[in-house]
Amino acid sequence: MPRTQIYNAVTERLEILDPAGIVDEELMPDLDGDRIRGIYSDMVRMRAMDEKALKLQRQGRMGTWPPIKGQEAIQAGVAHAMEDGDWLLPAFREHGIMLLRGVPGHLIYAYWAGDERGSSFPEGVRVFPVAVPVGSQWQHGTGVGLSLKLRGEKAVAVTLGGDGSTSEGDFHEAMNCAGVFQSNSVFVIQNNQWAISIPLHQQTAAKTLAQKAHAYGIPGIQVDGNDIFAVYSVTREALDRARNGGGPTLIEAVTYRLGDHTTADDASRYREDKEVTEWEGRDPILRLRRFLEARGLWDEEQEQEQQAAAQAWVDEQVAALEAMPPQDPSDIFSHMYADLPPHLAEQMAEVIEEVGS
Amino acid sequence: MPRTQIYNAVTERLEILDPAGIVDEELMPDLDGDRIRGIYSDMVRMRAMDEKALKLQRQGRMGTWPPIKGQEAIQAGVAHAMEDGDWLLPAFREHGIMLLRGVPGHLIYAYWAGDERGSSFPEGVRVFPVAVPVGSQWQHGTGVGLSLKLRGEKAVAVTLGGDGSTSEGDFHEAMNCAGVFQSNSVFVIQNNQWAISIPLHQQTAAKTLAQKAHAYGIPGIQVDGNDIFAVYSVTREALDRARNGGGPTLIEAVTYRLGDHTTADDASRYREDKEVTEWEGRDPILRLRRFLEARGLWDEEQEQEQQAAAQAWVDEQVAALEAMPPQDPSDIFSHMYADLPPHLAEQMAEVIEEVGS
Amino acid sequence: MSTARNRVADADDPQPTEKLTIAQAVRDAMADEMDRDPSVVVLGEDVGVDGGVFRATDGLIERFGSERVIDTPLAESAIIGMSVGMAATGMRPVAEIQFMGFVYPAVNQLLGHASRMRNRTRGRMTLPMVIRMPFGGGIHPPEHHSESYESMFLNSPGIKVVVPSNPYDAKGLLTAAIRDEDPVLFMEPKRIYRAFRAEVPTGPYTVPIGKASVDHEGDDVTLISWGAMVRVCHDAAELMAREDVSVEVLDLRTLNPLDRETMLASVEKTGRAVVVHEAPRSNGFGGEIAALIGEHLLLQLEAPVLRVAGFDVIFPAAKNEHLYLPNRDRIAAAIRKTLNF
Amino acid sequence: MSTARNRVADADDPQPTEKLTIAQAVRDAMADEMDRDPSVVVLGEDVGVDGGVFRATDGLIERFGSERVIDTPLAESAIIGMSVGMAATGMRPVAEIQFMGFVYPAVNQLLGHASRMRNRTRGRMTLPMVIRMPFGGGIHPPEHHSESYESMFLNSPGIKVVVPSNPYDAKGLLTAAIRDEDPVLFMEPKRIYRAFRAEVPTGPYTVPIGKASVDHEGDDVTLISWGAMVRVCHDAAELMAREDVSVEVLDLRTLNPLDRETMLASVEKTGRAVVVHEAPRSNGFGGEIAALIGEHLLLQLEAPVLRVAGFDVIFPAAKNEHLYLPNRDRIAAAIRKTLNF
Ligand SMILES: Cc1ncc(C[n+]2csc(CCOP(=O)(O)OP(=O)(O)O)c2C)c(N)n1
Ligand SMILES: Cc1ncc(C[n+]2csc(CCOP(=O)(O)OP(=O)(O)O)c2C)c(N)n1
Ligand SMILES: [Mg+2]
Ligand SMILES: [Mg+2]
Repeated sequence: MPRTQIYNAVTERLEILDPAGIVDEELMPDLDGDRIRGIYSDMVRMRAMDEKALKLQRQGRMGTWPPIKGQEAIQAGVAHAMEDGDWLLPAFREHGIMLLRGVPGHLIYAYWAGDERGSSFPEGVRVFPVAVPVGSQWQHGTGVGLSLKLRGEKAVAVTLGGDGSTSEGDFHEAMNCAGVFQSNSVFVIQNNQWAISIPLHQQTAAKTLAQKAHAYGIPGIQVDGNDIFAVYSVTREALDRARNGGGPTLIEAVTYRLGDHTTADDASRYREDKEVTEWEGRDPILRLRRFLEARGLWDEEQEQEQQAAAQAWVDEQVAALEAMPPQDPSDIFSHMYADLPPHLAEQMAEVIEEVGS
Repeated sequence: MPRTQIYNAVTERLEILDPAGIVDEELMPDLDGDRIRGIYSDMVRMRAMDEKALKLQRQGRMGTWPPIKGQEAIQAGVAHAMEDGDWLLPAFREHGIMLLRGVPGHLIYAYWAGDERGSSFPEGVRVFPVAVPVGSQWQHGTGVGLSLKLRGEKAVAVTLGGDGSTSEGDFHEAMNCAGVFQSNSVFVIQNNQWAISIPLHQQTAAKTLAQKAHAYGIPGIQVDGNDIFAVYSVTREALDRARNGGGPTLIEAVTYRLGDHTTADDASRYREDKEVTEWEGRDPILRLRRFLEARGLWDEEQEQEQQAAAQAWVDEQVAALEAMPPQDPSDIFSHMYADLPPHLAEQMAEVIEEVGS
Repeated sequence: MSTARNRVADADDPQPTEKLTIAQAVRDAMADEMDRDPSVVVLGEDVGVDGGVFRATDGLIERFGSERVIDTPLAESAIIGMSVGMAATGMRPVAEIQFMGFVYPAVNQLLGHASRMRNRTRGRMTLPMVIRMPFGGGIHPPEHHSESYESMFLNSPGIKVVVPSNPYDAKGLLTAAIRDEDPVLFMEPKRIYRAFRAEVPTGPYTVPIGKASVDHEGDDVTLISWGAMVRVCHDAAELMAREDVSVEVLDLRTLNPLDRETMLASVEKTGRAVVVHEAPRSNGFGGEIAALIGEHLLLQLEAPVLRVAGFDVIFPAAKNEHLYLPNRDRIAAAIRKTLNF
Repeated sequence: MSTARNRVADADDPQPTEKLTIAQAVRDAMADEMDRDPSVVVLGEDVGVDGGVFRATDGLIERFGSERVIDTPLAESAIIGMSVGMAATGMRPVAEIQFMGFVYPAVNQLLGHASRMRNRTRGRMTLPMVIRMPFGGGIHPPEHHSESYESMFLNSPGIKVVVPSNPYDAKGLLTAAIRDEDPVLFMEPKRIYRAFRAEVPTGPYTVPIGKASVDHEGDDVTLISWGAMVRVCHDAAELMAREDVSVEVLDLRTLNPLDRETMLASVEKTGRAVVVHEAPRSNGFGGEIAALIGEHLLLQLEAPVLRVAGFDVIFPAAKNEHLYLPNRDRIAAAIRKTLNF
């Protein structure tokens, strides 16, 4: 009766596309050239949206903005692996994937410009609003996944969150309940290595975040988050499993936050430029471009066109943002309950008397 | 670049003493006959305390009582592994270990009889009060462990909790922070397989609770919780490590709640008698007695004496409980703050006017 | 004890009734709604096989199965957080928090999400969900089992707060809550879960959320209360009647949105008010009520609005519960004080 | 702007002063106490290397090292829960919650443990700990960054609640809070963290917890407020002075225990009161204040106690913040209303 092993499991990591743009052909997912070009342009569009937002912010035309620069492969990879009826539950640094799941760009801008209408997505868009209280959306992802399962929908709830958010109690409860209920859920950690100023090793003593899945009896896997093909592949596999009743998966996608935490932050206070430069060399967009070029699927001319198209699209979004009619002052009252209770009607009248309607 | 293994999660289980009372000699901890007899009598005393409380409750002399029957080996094993300066942080089903760590029996009774003075332990007793909000004490155990580490005390915070409590977010945050700060903490899960009516497999999809340690980068181990020697050994090892700066450990001690959840519960509503009977055959006290008898360290006469001593001790505790002077009505006010603020003084006066002091 | 005046039944015809406790009425409301609407599910700790620690979900799992009566892990934040996800995607979860004393871990999901989703999305996402929880003292349990935390949910808009005081209202209000398009916190007075039975219609009916009930008419002073305290107020009213004092007893039934109209009309008539609640006095909801009355009826008040409430201490352990909880005599003393002002 | 009347310095001698912002005053209080007492430690998210997202812990880690200025994982419940464990075993933790909008996950540890440990153990275990958190609106951030949740901590006894409105009080009150033997929730008005500087003594001193400050004397009406709203009240007082209305401005500074004496004395003198706070109106602490005034001064009141507060809605996103927050003109309008009653 010595010590016996009662649990023996491994955590794996998948990589397909290396920083030089070379892929492991055997592992390549089934995506044709057009599709890959489409993914590439989505990533370029994300980058353009992000850069423009930073500019707008400096000009005072945008509120606090959390940049996604460097995380485009995760957001494009997960979005492209999802299917129509799937739900997306973002944290707050998910502009790219929200866009690809149907949220109009100008609404994303509107949200960060301080306008709640930014979360009023068009009918049929299966996306939750931004979740500012870190980590709380994991629970909703379990609930939506359970809802889909109970209602017999062949759809999956895909929840994203940061490495920092894995320290919150809500992360734990959500993963554990997803395991117990075998909900139709896929959880993707965008491990960008920092939570504001806290580096990963001060966030957890666990060697990887993927291994946290062992605590919940659910599959967990790590993936190179700057590798669009690897992200797509593991997400696809996890989605297929969840869609077919196989239960939830935890995916850790390792990437890097190339920008400041938000426009209100100055990352040079707490991290070395060297680290940033190193990761710039692993830029997910550049990497995919190298792949496309090596395959003869992309050239400088296409790149110019694509960049111009992205700029044009961004400009349209800004125009749409700035063309939004001002909110009615009564708006701060009118969405509190299905019906306006008397005390709110009174308060609304006070405001309208003060500022006009 | 195929899938690479980046983490290998192995979890072990330790058993030393089998239900027939036979030990694995190689693994036997270094405890002499006297010490083992002492442990045995502690366990007998715990059982007597528990049974008496149930009787008192039926007679209306005790409030709601959560019985510890079946969990005596964990509580004795952990207590005996601890050293003088160590702190104990109980959940609410830890009367046995609280007793061994210096809490007078009549105060334990007083607490469950609905008297806060039950948590007013004597000076120098390093035991936290009962924690009723499930799972919250894990966080305190990390805090105390950190405090001991920062202050350079060669002491450890030992926190106990139930299997159900591992589902709370606080469990997660506590383990994760203990890992990050390498606090002087040992965490012991009394996995008695039930959380009121919820069996373990509805609590988590993880095969074991010990494997949850992989999520935090800390050592985790499972132990037969009805095996006093195994519990003692793993706890001792974990305490030594923590005491010497080696950081925290998570121990899952597998046992069974032989009684109802509390005196307010009727377990027959949700579980089979068969399961209970099966586990009665693995009674930790009986098992140790068989061991002692086989070694010639114990006989029927000693047993009789021990039982009588335990009864006498219990009767003393009841007498002490019932001899406690009534609380002063002002007591509900006087421990709110170091100084009584004016509004409380006013309210206190109201009560004293009403009921006398 | 209560008039049916403010109670609106679905059907016009007189329905057959049966004598039920509050716990049974609560269970029946869930059962009827689960019958009517397949999107209604019940979830919480021990709500399934055990039937709830107060038996308020007794028999539901046998009738509706474990996919609709869901025993959850021990995780209050998950119970509410999952309910948010479910309610946003077409279900109507009725979540149970085992005791109000254990709602704290769920506050982030309740006040950070459940109460905000409609506003946050400009009405795109609505959360038809109910959060049931037994509250209040009087059963002599260990700590954290007697709390009345309503105050913390009443400075944080977006969540309705409903508290029945009798079986009829319990069933009708819970039915209304389950049908409501917004989150409703439903507080159940555990002390009187089984204290008495009253006639309750057998089929579904609703009691409207947001309407107080004038339980007993009177002219000299208005007692304002909710939950288990309503019965204590009736006792006090009876006692005062022997002193020829005519007490109006108001059962608020809904704390948000508050039925100010009924409340202010009553106090305007009587000129005196005493608020009674179990939560600590300071910053309890009694403060809001007194403030509103003072704001609207300063010149009509014959005496200050008094509060009979818990003291500003941690709810005492069983042996001292009686010192803490408002009782008939304290209420009577407050009434006399307003009369002799 | 404020008189020094209610402020007690440790030393009798006049101390040298320097001009500091509130953020700097807060940091200095921590630095001084860490210097004095090795058991004081600071912990929270980004309080170390980053110096805090508002720079309120700037330079502390360089000076005291990472064992005493502890960057924690992203886990509010752990920040408070660990502090409870530390405070119970000889340390004096000063915990930071990054924004009051993120305190919800910590409520269980704050109100289930921190506020109860002394009472639960009959004084055996005491928790000298401070929980600092920036609160309030006015900086145009995303949601959950502007909240004022004081009300939820004021119906739950056992935790003191302190709110400075200027650099002098910020340092003196925080010093007192760190030295206090009980848990103190310390709310920092983020909108004025750096809005202005004022003379602050360079060494340690305390401003007593539980004492309000009559910032500005007046005869016609009392404005009662705390935090960033105090400055807005001063603006309103100035405006009203031009209309020959003499306004007394009361800065409560401590919400629990409340300095009723000072407050009631002021309203007794003026006969009119307006309470101003950022939290939603319904069941905000303004209700408690109005209730207390009504209870004690019914016959002395010349007009109802009015409240100028946030509306009963979710704190609006940046673009609509101005619609929500009390401002000078709303306060002035309320004052006029009480004068014309
Ligand atoms: C509950 C809560 N605590 C604190 C914050 C403040 N905050 C916003 S983002 C952030 C760091 C998040 O880190 P991570 O989860 O890794 O996401 P990332 O920013 O890297 O995308 C913090 C502390 C918050 N929004 N919510
Ligand atoms: C936060 C919280 N939720 C719910 C409860 C009610 N409750 C008391 S004990 C218990 C089950 C605890 O199970 P476990 O942790 O396994 O401990 P055991 O009772 O088996 O010793 C529950 C649900 C509580 N006390 N605290
Ligand atoms: Mg991150
Ligand atoms: Mg258990």
